[in-house]
Parts: sequence; structure tokens; C-alpha cells
Amino acid sequence: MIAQDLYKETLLEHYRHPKNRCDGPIQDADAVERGANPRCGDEIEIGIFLQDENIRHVQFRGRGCAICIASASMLTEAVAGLSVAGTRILCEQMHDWFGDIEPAAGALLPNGLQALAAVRQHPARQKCVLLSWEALADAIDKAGRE
Amino acid sequence: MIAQDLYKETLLEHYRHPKNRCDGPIQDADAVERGANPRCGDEIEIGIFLQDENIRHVQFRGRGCAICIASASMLTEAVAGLSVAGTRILCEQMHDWFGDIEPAAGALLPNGLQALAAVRQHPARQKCVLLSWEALADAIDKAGRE
Amino acid sequence: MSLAVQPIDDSETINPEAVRRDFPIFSGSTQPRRFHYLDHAATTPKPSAVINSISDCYAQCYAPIHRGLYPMAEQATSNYEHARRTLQHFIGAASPDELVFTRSATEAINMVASGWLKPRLERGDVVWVSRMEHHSNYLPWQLVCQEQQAQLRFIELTEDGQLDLDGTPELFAERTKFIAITHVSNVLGTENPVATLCTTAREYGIPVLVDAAQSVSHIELDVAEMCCDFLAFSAHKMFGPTGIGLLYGRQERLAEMAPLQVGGGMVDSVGDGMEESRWAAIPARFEAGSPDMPGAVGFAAAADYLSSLGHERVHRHIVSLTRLAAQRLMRIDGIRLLPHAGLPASGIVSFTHHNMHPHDMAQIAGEAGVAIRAGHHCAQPLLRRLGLTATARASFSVYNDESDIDALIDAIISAQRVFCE
Amino acid sequence: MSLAVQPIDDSETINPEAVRRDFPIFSGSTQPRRFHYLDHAATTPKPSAVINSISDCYAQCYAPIHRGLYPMAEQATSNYEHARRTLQHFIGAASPDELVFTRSATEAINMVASGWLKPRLERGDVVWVSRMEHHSNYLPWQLVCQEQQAQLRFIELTEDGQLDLDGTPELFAERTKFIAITHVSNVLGTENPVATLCTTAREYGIPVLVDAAQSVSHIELDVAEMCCDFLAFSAHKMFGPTGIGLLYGRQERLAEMAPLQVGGGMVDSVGDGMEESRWAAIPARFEAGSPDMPGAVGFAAAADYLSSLGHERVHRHIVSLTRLAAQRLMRIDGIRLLPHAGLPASGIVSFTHHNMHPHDMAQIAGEAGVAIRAGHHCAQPLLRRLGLTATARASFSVYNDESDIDALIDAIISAQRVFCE
Ligand SMILES: Cc1ncc(COP(=O)(O)O)c(C=O)c1O
Ligand SMILES: Cc1ncc(COP(=O)(O)O)c(C=O)c1O
Repeated sequence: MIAQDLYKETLLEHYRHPKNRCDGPIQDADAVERGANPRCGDEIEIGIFLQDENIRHVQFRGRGCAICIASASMLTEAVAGLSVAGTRILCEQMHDWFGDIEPAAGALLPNGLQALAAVRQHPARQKCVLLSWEALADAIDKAGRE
Repeated sequence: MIAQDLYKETLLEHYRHPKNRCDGPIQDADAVERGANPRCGDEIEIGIFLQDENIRHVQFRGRGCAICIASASMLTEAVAGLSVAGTRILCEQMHDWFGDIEPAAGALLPNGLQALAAVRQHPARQKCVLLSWEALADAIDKAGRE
Repeated sequence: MSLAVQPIDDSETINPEAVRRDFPIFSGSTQPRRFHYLDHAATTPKPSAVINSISDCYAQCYAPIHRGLYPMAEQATSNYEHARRTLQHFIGAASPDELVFTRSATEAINMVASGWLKPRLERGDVVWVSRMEHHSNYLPWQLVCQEQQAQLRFIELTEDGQLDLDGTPELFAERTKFIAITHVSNVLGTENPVATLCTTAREYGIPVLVDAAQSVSHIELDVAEMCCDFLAFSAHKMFGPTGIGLLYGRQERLAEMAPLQVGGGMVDSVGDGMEESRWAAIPARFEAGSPDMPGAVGFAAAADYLSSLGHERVHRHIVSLTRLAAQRLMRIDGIRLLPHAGLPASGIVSFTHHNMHPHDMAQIAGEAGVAIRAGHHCAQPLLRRLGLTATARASFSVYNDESDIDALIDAIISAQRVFCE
Repeated sequence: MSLAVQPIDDSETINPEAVRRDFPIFSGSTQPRRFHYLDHAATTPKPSAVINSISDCYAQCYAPIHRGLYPMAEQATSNYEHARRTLQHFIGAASPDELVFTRSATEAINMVASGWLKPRLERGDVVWVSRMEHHSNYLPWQLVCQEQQAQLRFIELTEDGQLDLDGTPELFAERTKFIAITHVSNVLGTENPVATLCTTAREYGIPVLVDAAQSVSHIELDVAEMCCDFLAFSAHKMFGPTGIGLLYGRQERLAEMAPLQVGGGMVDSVGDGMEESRWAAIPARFEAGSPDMPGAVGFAAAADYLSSLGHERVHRHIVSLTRLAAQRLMRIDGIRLLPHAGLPASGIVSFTHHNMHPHDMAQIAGEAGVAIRAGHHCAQPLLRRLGLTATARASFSVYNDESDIDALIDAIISAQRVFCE
């Protein structure tokens, strides 16, 4: 009844049963990067597994609030199979949507990420969404450099 | 009509025709001391002429607003003939009255200084009254030391 | 001794409902349902007496301070200085010259760290803070220690969240140059024995700054009794306006302090180019720029308001309410209180849940009209030591009552339903 | 380009009587007769729009900023950041991140002097200010020069009170590390060619801080066009609240600046003891302590109010009134205007009388309900150069009219009667 706004059922489902989450260290990934929000203590590690120019698979590890965990879990599903270039663009779009730079663009969120849209109404929580996406962008950069 | 409050006729009389004012340097005094209010640029020099333990005569020199000049002029009349010790006490009383430390004591002002009492209502002008009295206290100290 | 206003009502206990009516924010139409504000440790709502005193300044007697010669400027100046004297009596200071209006507690602490301590702190010296300091009473000392190659050390805590003074034998050692300590912790609610600490420190000649940001709203302060050298707090946590705070400093200490900011109003004579300038007397020396007269007047109105409620009664009401909240929270499965032993000694209760992130609890509570805080509360060194990165925190004030606790408990239980199904 | 609010009334000229009604201080019963306020260079009265915006914050939407997760905290944060964006448009800044809320213009200037310049200033370097600076845009530079053994030098003035740029050939020399200059003088009313100066300085790679304290109330500011690196002003001189001001800094410059104050809200991660702490992003890094949200909202309301009057119209009204005042003052025997040539270019006219001390003129005027200022106006270096220790100053605003000038002239004439009989 309450909390309908922010905690959509899909989001809660991802929080309760996160996809592609590791309990221990992420192994054999092409690149692993970590993001931390010192303000609330959340920490997310993202590992990417590449195949040619595509993201084959993503794993994450870490702790955080429901939005943080759900965003990471959704991320692993949203980008699996995308091209590296396409993923990079998606990372940028997420940054612009949730950083309030492109407010109008929210409607263009891929289906699997729609449940996050409500977070845009809560500026204080935007960083919770973006933590994993920033780590993903860093991981792609790292993989590209190696 | 206006300015009745502050600029009593006695005060204005002292301003227009100051007593014991020198145009040039004060000469042959037992001690000369200077007071300055950097906030409004007023400067007063007080010279004392002693006879045994008494103030025989006081001269002043300087520039300032009407209150500053009138206070210095009244000072020269008020303390001429007083004992050094009595003058010291009067300096302290002036400090306490106009520095708002002894508000009730204003009524005890010697007759010749009554015209200054209204200044107590204007805290911003208190320093104008006190400038010459502080210089006088310094001059007494100086004479005592020499 | 404080010349505080007498309580208007001399009954033993507070009537929260009556007090609540003094605060327009609780009667506004902006709240869909009753607004359960439990974030007083962050900032407090304002009573009409304070709001109106500020508007009245602007609407009726507004002019520059310490400079104008026309009647309204004289009146404005006198109102400003009257506010200083009200606060002087409020904290039991010996002279109004010992009170400096600052922007905030934070600014007050920065002024002491860089204006008093820095010129005196040498390589190898030690500055002590407690493990439970707010960043505002921590970072200024950390910075000055870094700049002077001195050492910043912690008074650690015991299991039940008290200062571990027994475990800190070097506190009064020779190299100790300063101690900065909070009166009440903004996370644990612990009240520290500042009077004892300051008295001992004075015997060793070590100055102490007391951060009273969290105590001023419910503990009567008396700087003479407390024996502190410096004391800092903000108006906005004691029903006063934002943007203004206070630094108390013993006259002798303030005389030794260099100004953090320079500019109009704090100088007697200004030299050309490299010729020296001479600072004004204390406290003007520390109030560079145009003074915030309406802020000061609102600050004094808040002090009068608090005094009229009566510190004793306020304290008793807040503590008993917070204890009740703690007892009821403890009974919820998965909730853990901080510190792990003992009941709250002031108006603050912090807690975590083994299955819910504090942010999620606070968000759900917020949507149910219960305002609690989640995060590190600007106390990262403390949270790190507790092995946490965030807690939820409820903090109570004089108009709160059991219905606020009911709402809090309900909110936590519905959060559980959402997240722990 | 500024996205300023459109003037509500598009006639060419201001209706002073109508504007005056926006200001409750002029309708109060506290004034025995009409109150002729001519001390706007010191501080300005506030329109109801500003007073109410502040009360409304306290009475309707008050909560901590940047921290709470409940709806009112989110709304309060959004109001605070909205105020920042209003001011961003008001001064034509590229991004809201270039605006730091400070306590005042004075604080803003201190922040730049000690946070940006000090770490970069070396022995023998030169910092330039003009001869007409307010102490607040003078002492911070003097202090930093003393600390770093650099030199503070003056751009002197010509006879008619303009910057003597021709007489300052070394202004852009290699050792010049910084220039700080006022946009409009608070004593002479001179408007300095800041855009030209900043543009040339940028070619030489020399940063410039513009003190807009006196211009912001009647000249439309555009930092992009002005080409300044830093700009500072206070809300209280432009119809806004006391206790809040603004520092604008080009993003690149702010990124290089160290914070003057440290504490809650300006830090991302805090290290234990001597372990390093990491500052938050800009502009939070420069706003240590609880933000003054109602102050910021009132500040933005003042900017909107000014924009609705229209800078052009305000400026025209003020300048023509001030010129008229100057012409009428000049005709009084014994009165001398500053500067000694030229008519006022803004809202300020300073004068002396060969037989009356400025304090005495101001006192008599004040008793007649005319508020003018007497003193050194926090500009001792200027007054010393002019061979004066004090002047009388009348400064006009948008609701003043000829009747205020009549009252001023009458007051000076009665002062003459008192003192020069
Ligand atoms: C030109 C100028 N600069 C700076 C200031 C300082 O402003 P504030 O006292 O609000 O910091 C003033 C006014 O006092 C001024 O006139
Ligand atoms: C214990 C403590 N000290 C200092 C502060 C800083 O107060 P302010 O932000 O008003 O400067 C706070 C609150 O933020 C606090 O809780």
C-alpha cells in the first residue's frame, strides 16, 4: 500500500532475489571494477565477461540498499548480450537520466529498467541507482585498455 | 527645534567657541597625550599643566565632530583646579557612564558636563565624548611616571 | 549563573500537544496526514515566536549595525547587542564580549582550529577528539594537525558508548595541546562528562572546546560551571534560525585568537599596501562583514522560548520518550540498537536492522509521514569503529508524544513487510 | 545570457510610490514621520515577497538539506537547489555548480584569498586592488600578501575618481598573480570598467575577482560577458536577507580552490586520525555545515523581485535621482562633493562640509528622519588618499523620489543653522 512509488514489485523482486550476484570474489572476468558511495557506505563490484565486441555476461557483488542492489541486478540482465559500444551508451544515458541532466529522456529507459524510473523523483537516491552503472563503465574502460 | 536631544545649547556653545584650545602644538605642558578614533578619524591632544598635586590648567588641540570638540572643551573647564587623584576618578567615572557600564550614575555628572548626558542615548557617539578623557587619563599617567 | 527566562508554566511535565501548537509547520496544509518529525538532531522546526521575531526585524526595524547614526540604526544595533546579552545569560558567560556570532557551529569550530590552535600547534604535538565526533568537530582538527604535522588521536569508546577515559592514559600528557569533545553524541545520544573533563584539563593547562550542538536544545549550559575554554553551537538545532551560530570563548582565549575572516567591521585602522592594519576589539574582531541582526534576534528569541519551556522539563520529557521508543524498537525482530547496552540518555536513538538497509527503512517511514534519518550522520569515524556504514536514527523533541512512537514502530513493521517477506 | 524574470510592468519608468508599498518598513507605525532612507549602500530594506518567502520556509517546508529521505527533506533540498539555479540565471553563470552560498560577500572574498590565492602566491608576487576598495575586498588580500611575503599594490585614481589604468603600466606584468576590484565604489559611486579589465587580464592569464556588492542591486550582471574568474556579493544589499551571500567562481577555478572551512556536508569520506579525508564535489565542498535554506530561498526571491522591476529601469531611476541630489547639494554653501569632478554614475553621492563634521550632519539628518551615513565607509585607504577621515554619504534606491532629496537638503540646511551660526 505505501511505498508504491519507489519500491515497485519488480524492484523488490530483484532486491530479494538478485540476478548474477556472487557471494565471493568475481572470478575469471575480463575486468572487475568497484564503485563506492562513501556517503551511505554502499559498495558494488561489477565484473564483465566479454565475447568479441559484446558483453556476454555480467556479475556483481556487494552490499547496499534495495535500490542499489536492484539496480545492479537489473543491470546484469539489461546489458547481457549488448555490444560494448551499446553498453557504453546505455551507461551514459543512465547517468544523464538519473543525474537529472536529461529529465525528459526517462521514458526511453529499456523495459527491464523501467522499475527504476521512480527513483528520479528522489534525488537523494540517484547515486544508489548509478553506483553499479558507473562501475560498469569503469570496467569497460579497463577491459579496453588491457 | 530639531536636534534638541543631543546638541544642547551649552554643547554647541563649546563647539563654536571651544575653551583652552590651541591652534599650534601645546607648549610647556607637564604631559601631552593623544587620542585617536580611527573609525571616524577624530584626533585630540590633551596637555596638562600641574601645580603640586593639582591640575592647574589643561589645553587641547585637534579635530573632531561637535561632540568630540565640546567634550574636550568642557573637560578643560571641569578639571582645572581639581586634584590629580580626583581627576583620575572623574576620568574613570566618565568611562563608566559613557561606556554603559554604570548607566544609573549619569545623574552624578558634574554640572559643567551635564550637557553631554544626552550622548549616552547614542552608543555610536560615546567614543566621541571619551576620546579627550582617555587622552587626559594617559597624560596623568605619563606625568606620574616622569 | 544564568538569568534565563522563567518557565511560563510551572507544572512538572510538558504538555506536548500545547507546545506543538506553537509550531506552524505542524498545522500546515502541506502535510497529508499528521507529520511525525523525528529528525531533531539534524535541525528543529521553529515556533512562531522565532519566525515572527525575524519578520518583525525586516518589517519594522531594519538598518545597518554598528555604523549608522540615525535612530533606526541605533535601535537595530541595540537589538543586535541585546540578543548577544540574552545568549550570554543563556550560557552563563561572564561578559557579552565572550560571545561571537558565527554562521554556525561548524564555523565556530573552524575559527578556533585555525585562529587559536594553528599558530600554537607544533610538530609532534597531540590533539584529542572523541571517537563519536561529528565531522564538524573532527575535520577542522584533522586539517590543522596535518598542516602542522601534529597528531590527531581518539578517545575511544567503551562497549556501552561512553568515553573510555580509563583507556586513554595519555590524554593529559605533556604533548597534548588541545581537546575537542562533543557534549552529546549526534548518533549515540551519549552525554559526555564535559565538566569533569574540562576541569581536569584546566589543571593541566590544556584548553578544551565543547561542541554543544546536540545538547543546547535540552540541557542547560553554564560555561563557568563547565569550565570550558570554547563552546560552539548553532541556532537551527534549538528552534532558532538557520545561518547563525555561536562561539563562546573565555576572554583570555579570544584575546589570543587570530580572526579567520577579515573585512569590514572587524578593523580599527587599515594600512596602505603592506602597512599594518589594527584589528578592532573583541568580539567585533571576529565578526567580519555586515552582521546578521535578524538572525541574532531570532537566535535570542529561540533561547527565550527554550528557557520559557524550562530545560529540566524538556530534558525529562525527551529522555523518557526516547527510552520508550528504544524499548519498543528493541522488541522488533532484527532491530539492533546502538550502543549495544544501556538506554538512551538524551533524545536520540540509532538502530539498524539485519535485513533492511537504513535508507530503505527511512524511505518507507518517510512515505508514512515519519521523518527519521539514515546514513552516517557525519560521523564516519564512529561508524567505522562500530563496523557500520549507516544507521537509522530517530531523535525526539518536546512536542513529540507516544503517537509519534506508534507511527515509527508501524513504519518499521511495514518496511519489514516490504523488504523481509 | 540571463533567464531573468520579465519586468511585470513594461513602462519606461519606475513608479517609486508603487514600489515603496512593497516594503513594509515604510508603512510601519515605528516612524514618527515619513522615513527617508538613504543608506542603501550599507543595506537595503526588504520587500514583503522576500520576508514572506523566508517565513514560509520556516512555517511550511523546513527540513535538513541534502540528507533526509522523507518528502519534506526532499522538498527543502529541491527549494535550496532551485534558489541556486535562480541565482545562476540571475548572473548568467554556465552551471549551478559555479555558485557557492556563503555568509556574505566578505566571506566569499576570504574564501578566494585563502583558498585559491594563498597556495599559489609566492614571495615577491604582486596582487593589485584599486584605491577605492571596501575593507572586505582589501584586508583579505593584504593578509594573504603578508603571509606569503608578496606585495599588495594599488591601482590609483584620477582626479575624477576613475581608475588610473594609464598610470598603472605594471598591472599586467609578469609578477602579477591576482587582481581584485570593485564593480562600483561604495564611497564614490564610480562604476569601474570591469569587463575590459577582466578581458585583458584573461589574455595575460591573471585571474580577477569582481566585488559586485554595490552593483548587483541596479546593474544586470553577466559573468560570461564580464569575463571574471570570481564574483562576490551579499543578499542584504539587493533586498535579500542578511547572513547569506554568493561566491561565483569559474568551474576550473573552483576546482583548484581549497575550502576555507571543513565539516559536515563538504566531505565524501573521512579518515581516522591522520588518514586522509576526501572532499565532496563542487559546490558542496565549499558549503561546510548545515546550509541556510531559508536564506537561499529569500536570496532568490530578492533576485526575482529585482528582475521583475527590471535592472535597466532601476538603474535609470537611481542614477537620475542621485544626479539631482548631487546638483542640489552642490548649491549649498560649504558642501563639497566627491569626486571633485563629474556627476554620480550610480546611486551614491558622498560629500563633506567645510564647517560641519559628517557625523554631526548625519546625526541631525537622522533626527529629521533622513537616514544617511557618515564615516570612512570601510574604505580607509581611499579616504586617506583624499585627505579625509570621514564623509557623509547618501545612497538611493528604486522607491526614493524627489521628496527624499528635499528632506535631505532641508536637513543639511538645518544642520548648518545649528553648527555654523
Ligand atoms: C563594495 C563592498 N564590498 C564588500 C562589502 C561587504 O559586504 P558584506 O558586509 O555584506 O560582506 C560591502 C558592504 O559592506 C561593499 O560596499
Ligand atoms: C554534534 C554536532 N556538532 C556539530 C554540528 C554542526 O552543526 P552545523 O551544521 O549547524 O554547523 C552538528 C550538526 O550538524 C552536530 O550534530
